[in-house]
Amino acid sequence: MKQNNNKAHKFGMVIDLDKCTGCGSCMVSCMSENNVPFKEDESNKKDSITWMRVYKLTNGKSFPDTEIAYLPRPCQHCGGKGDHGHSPCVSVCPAVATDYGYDTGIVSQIYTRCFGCRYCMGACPYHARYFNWWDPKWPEGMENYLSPDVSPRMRGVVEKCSFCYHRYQAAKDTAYYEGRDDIEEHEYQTACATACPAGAIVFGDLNNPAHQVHQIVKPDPHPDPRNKHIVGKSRNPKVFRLLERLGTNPKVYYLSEREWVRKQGDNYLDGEWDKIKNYHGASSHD
Amino acid sequence: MDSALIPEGAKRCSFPKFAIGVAIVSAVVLWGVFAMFLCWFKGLNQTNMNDYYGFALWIWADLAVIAVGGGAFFTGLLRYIFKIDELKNIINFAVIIGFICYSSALLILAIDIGQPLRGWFIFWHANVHSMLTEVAFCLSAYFAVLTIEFIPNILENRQANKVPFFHHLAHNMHGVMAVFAATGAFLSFFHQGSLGGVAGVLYGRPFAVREGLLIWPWTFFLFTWSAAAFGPCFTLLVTKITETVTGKKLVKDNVVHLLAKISGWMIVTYIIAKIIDTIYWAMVTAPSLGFSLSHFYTSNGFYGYWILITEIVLCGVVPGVLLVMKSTRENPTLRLIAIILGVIGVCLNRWVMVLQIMAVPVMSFDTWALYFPSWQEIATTVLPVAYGIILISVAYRYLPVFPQEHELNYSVEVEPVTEPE
Amino acid sequence: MFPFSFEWVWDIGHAIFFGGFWYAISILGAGMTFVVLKAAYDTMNDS
Amino acid sequence: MKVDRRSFLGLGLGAVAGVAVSPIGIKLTDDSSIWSQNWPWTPVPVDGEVTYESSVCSLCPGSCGLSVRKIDDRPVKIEGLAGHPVNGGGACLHGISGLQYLYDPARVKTPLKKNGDKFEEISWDDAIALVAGKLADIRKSGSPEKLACIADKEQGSVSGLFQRLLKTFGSPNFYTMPSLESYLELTAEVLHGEGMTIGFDLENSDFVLSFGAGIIEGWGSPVNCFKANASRKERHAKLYQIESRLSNTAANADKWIPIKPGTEADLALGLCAVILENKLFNSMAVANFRGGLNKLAAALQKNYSPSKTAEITGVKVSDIEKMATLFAKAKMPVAVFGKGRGDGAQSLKELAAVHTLNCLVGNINKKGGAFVQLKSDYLEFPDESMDSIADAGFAKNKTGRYVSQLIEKVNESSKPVVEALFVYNANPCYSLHDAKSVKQAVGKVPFVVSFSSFLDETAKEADIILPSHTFLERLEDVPSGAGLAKTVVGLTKPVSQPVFNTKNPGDAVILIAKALEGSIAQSFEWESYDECLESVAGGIWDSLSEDGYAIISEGIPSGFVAVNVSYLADNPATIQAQGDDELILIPIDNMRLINAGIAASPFAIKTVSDNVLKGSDSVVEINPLTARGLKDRGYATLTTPIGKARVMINLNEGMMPGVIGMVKGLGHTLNTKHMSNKYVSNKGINVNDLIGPVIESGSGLDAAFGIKVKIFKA
Repeated sequence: MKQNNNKAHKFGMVIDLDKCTGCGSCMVSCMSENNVPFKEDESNKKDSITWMRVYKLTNGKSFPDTEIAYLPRPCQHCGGKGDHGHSPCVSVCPAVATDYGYDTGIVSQIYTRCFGCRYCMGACPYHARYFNWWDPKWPEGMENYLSPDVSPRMRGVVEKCSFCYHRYQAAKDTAYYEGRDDIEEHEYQTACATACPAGAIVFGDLNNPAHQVHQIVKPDPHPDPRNKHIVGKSRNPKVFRLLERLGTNPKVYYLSEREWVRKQGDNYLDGEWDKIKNYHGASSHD
Repeated sequence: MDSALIPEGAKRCSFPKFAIGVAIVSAVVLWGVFAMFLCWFKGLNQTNMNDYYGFALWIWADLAVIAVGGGAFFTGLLRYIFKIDELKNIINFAVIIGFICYSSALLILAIDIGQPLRGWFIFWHANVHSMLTEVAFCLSAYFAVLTIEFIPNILENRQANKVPFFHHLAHNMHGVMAVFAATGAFLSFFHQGSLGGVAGVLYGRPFAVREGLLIWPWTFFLFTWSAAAFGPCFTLLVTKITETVTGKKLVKDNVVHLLAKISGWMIVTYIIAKIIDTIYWAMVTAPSLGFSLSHFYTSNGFYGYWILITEIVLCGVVPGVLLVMKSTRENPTLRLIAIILGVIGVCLNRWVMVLQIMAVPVMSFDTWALYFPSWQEIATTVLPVAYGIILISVAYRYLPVFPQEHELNYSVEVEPVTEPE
Repeated sequence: MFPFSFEWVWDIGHAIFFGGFWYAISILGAGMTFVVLKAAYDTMNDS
Repeated sequence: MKVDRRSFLGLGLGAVAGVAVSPIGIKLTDDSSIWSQNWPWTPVPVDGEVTYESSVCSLCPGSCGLSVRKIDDRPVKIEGLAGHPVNGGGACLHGISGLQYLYDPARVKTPLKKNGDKFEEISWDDAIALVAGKLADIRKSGSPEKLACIADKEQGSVSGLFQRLLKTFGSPNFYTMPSLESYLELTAEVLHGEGMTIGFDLENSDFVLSFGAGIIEGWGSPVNCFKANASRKERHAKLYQIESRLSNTAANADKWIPIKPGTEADLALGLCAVILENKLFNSMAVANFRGGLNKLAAALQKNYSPSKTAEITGVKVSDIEKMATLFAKAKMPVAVFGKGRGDGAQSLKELAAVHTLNCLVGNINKKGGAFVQLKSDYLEFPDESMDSIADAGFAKNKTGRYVSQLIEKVNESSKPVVEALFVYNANPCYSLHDAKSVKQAVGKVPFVVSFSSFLDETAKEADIILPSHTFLERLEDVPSGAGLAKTVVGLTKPVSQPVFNTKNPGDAVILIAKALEGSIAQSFEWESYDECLESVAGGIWDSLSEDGYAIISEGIPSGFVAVNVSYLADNPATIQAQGDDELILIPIDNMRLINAGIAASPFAIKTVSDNVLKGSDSVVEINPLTARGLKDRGYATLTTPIGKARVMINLNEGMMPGVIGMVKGLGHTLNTKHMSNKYVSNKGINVNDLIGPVIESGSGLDAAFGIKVKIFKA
């Protein structure tokens, strides 16, 4: 029996920002997979439901030294301080409408439980959570493409990326019917990962050394000695997480060869970056 | 016309004048109710909130009315537990103000949530780790306490008191009020604190997050403290307004001075704690997350250092000092300035702890988000104010709210004129 | 809210939180019951 | 019984207690829970059996393999098809959005006939009879060449049927919209000879020198290019992007070389000059050059010395020399042309100049280089039967060489040059330069038949609309072109029953032909399009129907390829932008929008940045240095010799000073009195309303890379 079968999964993602072209396939694949509605004007990005949102980063320099990069931002599925499952949003939801799956590491959202207080949105520094300000309406006939795997949300509730949890369930069901204990890496892939034409998104189990995500991220199993809240820091010098210093412990990692891109992953005081940019977890644990 | 309902010996304006006044304010209430129904039936797209501003004007209004409504629990605590007897002359009014504030808060919450029909989930499916759950439970329970505290005053209405059962009920409730007041203080301590905790636990938001004691961030204690400190300011302010509108002196100066003095000392101690908290946050907490203080107060069109200085110095230190010093406290003008500044200060604090949190960018590539409420939000926020004015007018007209009213207004010089009955 | 809600856990958090809550509610309930009964008793004694 | 106060109180308390212990409370709670969670207006998708069907996308020339997930008969999700030779798994956002086209209520649901200024629904039989009747009249009048057709491309059996119809009718006037494939063929024709085309082996090249080709902006076969580009990281291959704007490709490149708009040809020739001067060329390859290499070299030395090139292009002398050296010394270099997506206006001088670089370094038909080979003709149509009218008409000259010239002729002439116009899979009234004058020309044509699935700008001008199935409802062969290193033909399959009363355009053409009777009908003896495809695809049908695709050519082509540089040796002039203002407006290709005929889907529009589209305003990019008094997110008015528009300003350091960039693919006007298409219509401005055509002398191409523009604060 494989060792990993007894361990909990910890599904996560690595996005190669050098490969990302900002094409938007992940966003649309996500919308189409998850029955995300659309409305007449989506140009106010502060009320446009995009579980996966691609941000444009610039290095802030002027012509011709200016550079840009794109950063896709799904829900980060934070493990919370110390990776104990108290994600910023989960810990504040008053009605347990969002919950942390200790067997998967996935932060769920129960639409029929959510009563729309939006506290979780205030708690999330990534703006990964979206509120249904409007009734979702599809033009006549277009509701025909809605997938039964994900229930359309009603007005007044919060929604967000689920790492396509229904795909995990489907993969588990298949494995169960076939008498297997566990699913294979390729059986459970999110809609954004499968859509990405550049292959920039890699998805899998961070706890499984055989999975590509684990091999790229090389997560440090020990808490960061500099900040005990941080667990799973990447030991790959090119890999970073968004706002890692807050101790949210996201399961979405980013990869870039470009230093200015890595620097934008977090906030640093003047001069601080140069001091800590070469610090990549406790290498003694290798 | 309604003289049978008016407390014995009290002089009130004519009923038509009263009715016209109430009707004018009711128009505002109707405007608010219209906006409220728009929000309920059309959804929260009626507001200018968005995914960056999940919490906005309403949550501020909620926190603010609960903060200024804190006068009820704190005065109750002083009156019933610490047995400061003079305060019995203002406790009724403090309770009414508290009742208005808390019922308004509950109403605003009922509009604010996206699925009002599911509001009860917060109780049914309670997540005990959420500060908001604690707020909901304690708020509702404390509202029950306020109702209990308000009932005897209602039953003291001239007609109601004629019913023997009501008479006895009011009497007996007074008898055990200390128990209710103690429970109320306990509940208030937690929900005022939890409202502070709502911001303080947001460890994804460096502007909000605070370290603390066990599960409680420092904002928990600061909120309770500030509500106790500034709540009486609001009680005094509304009393002053009521006195001005009615043209009568309703509470004796010694009572006002006492409450102002207590408030002053609470403000001074609070503001010292707040300054320490702010310095610690600015020098230790935020920098440890990679943020310098200037990040929170620059590069945007509204939030500057002015808001920090206004909140802490102008509307914190200044009213505290004015109310602590006997000479300024007993000067009616300076006292009035102090309590107005104090009320503004606590409201500003709540604003900062709700809206500025949402405005500050956290991801390095994110931008400041500014917001202005829609008319529907403004109308529903003005609604409780109008409703409060009506409730206070009705209560003042028909209930013996101010025990000293008679003594201060009729017993000395006006007495012979107003004794036709 | 109740032990039969499915997200109920018998842990220290629930014990403290709901302990405090039900304690306060009991005091309010008992107090009001007492006051109402006593008022009813007093009313009956009046007549 | 006397009800006194005490018993009343008791009764009340008893009732309250009774209700409290009864199940009523729980029942009401439960009910309110259900009631508050299931709102009747929130759709509940029907569950069913899950199946997957593979097909091919034909929204763009990319021809990606698709996997369509269905619930019973209902397609619910489109994804890229793993293992497909073109895209191998991924898909672009437009293909994924395909279902929004399929189910779009704004589609043309049944044949329409224009009556006055509105459309009336008619039956297919009546519509076909009407079209055939009109065509018969034209034929009878003795000028069958006055039937013209504008289609998206030449390849494929549906296009083949249109061409066959025109030929047997007696008209040479078949036109295609400009496309990368057409430019590839033209370039190959000028440098290598007729009947050839060019592919680029991007996935193996170690040095890609791109003259503005938007390799990750939708150029060529987009997903294939994305993949090739992404693999650069592992292969340590370099990409140099020469472009006036920091496009995504430029940002992703190893080096971005900003260049004055419209001077790419000059830079390419400047690089050729350095390579010739410094003897960096492949002498074996150059030995076979014909058409006057010495003349070319002399012309280049004279006109395109590094310093002169630098002056023209704004690229530093050192960069020019370095680039030429790097390119020439790379193991597997390739120079790529086709600004943006490669389907906009291009100048032949530029195409030829860039490709000459490939020829000079001898990377033709080498791994990682440019593949030059014969156009694939996998379809075997039987010989047409031509009557005398057909023979006479077909032998006449085309009215114009390219579609832009046809439009010009129609507008210039007072008599009708074209009596009837077929428009298939094209939207010239939107996507050609100076769209207003195109619309005017189409309006002058007495009888316009559109085969569009949507009421697009051109269909709105039509007299008859014979609505086509979308690509998800029909069978069709889809050949990849678009500069791929390999040639793959995919098979689009109907994954859904027709949603509306539409037809496969092939069937519509066959029906029209049959109704015309005589030799024309004899040339269309198939019962249906599906039967036609099976028979004309002959050799590859088995592979198509079994695998979903057939690989026509793969790997490095063999054989000698001649190179003739006479076109460039004659030193053709470089195109200048129209107008005499200081600033220049250039169109921007954005992957999230579509600049061909159809509008981007609601999903795709949703992903568009608010720095591109805000509300209904187009946002233009401008360097802060050029912006002067203009504020970021403020409004301004653009005035060109062609048109005027109010736009929002985005101050962008990635824009070359002096240049204003405006995205393509916005500004569709699809609303009608009866049908609003608010999700995709009336959003922003069509850049083609601001830029007019500039015809390159010699080639006859519309080569307008931009237009001079004035900008004022609005």
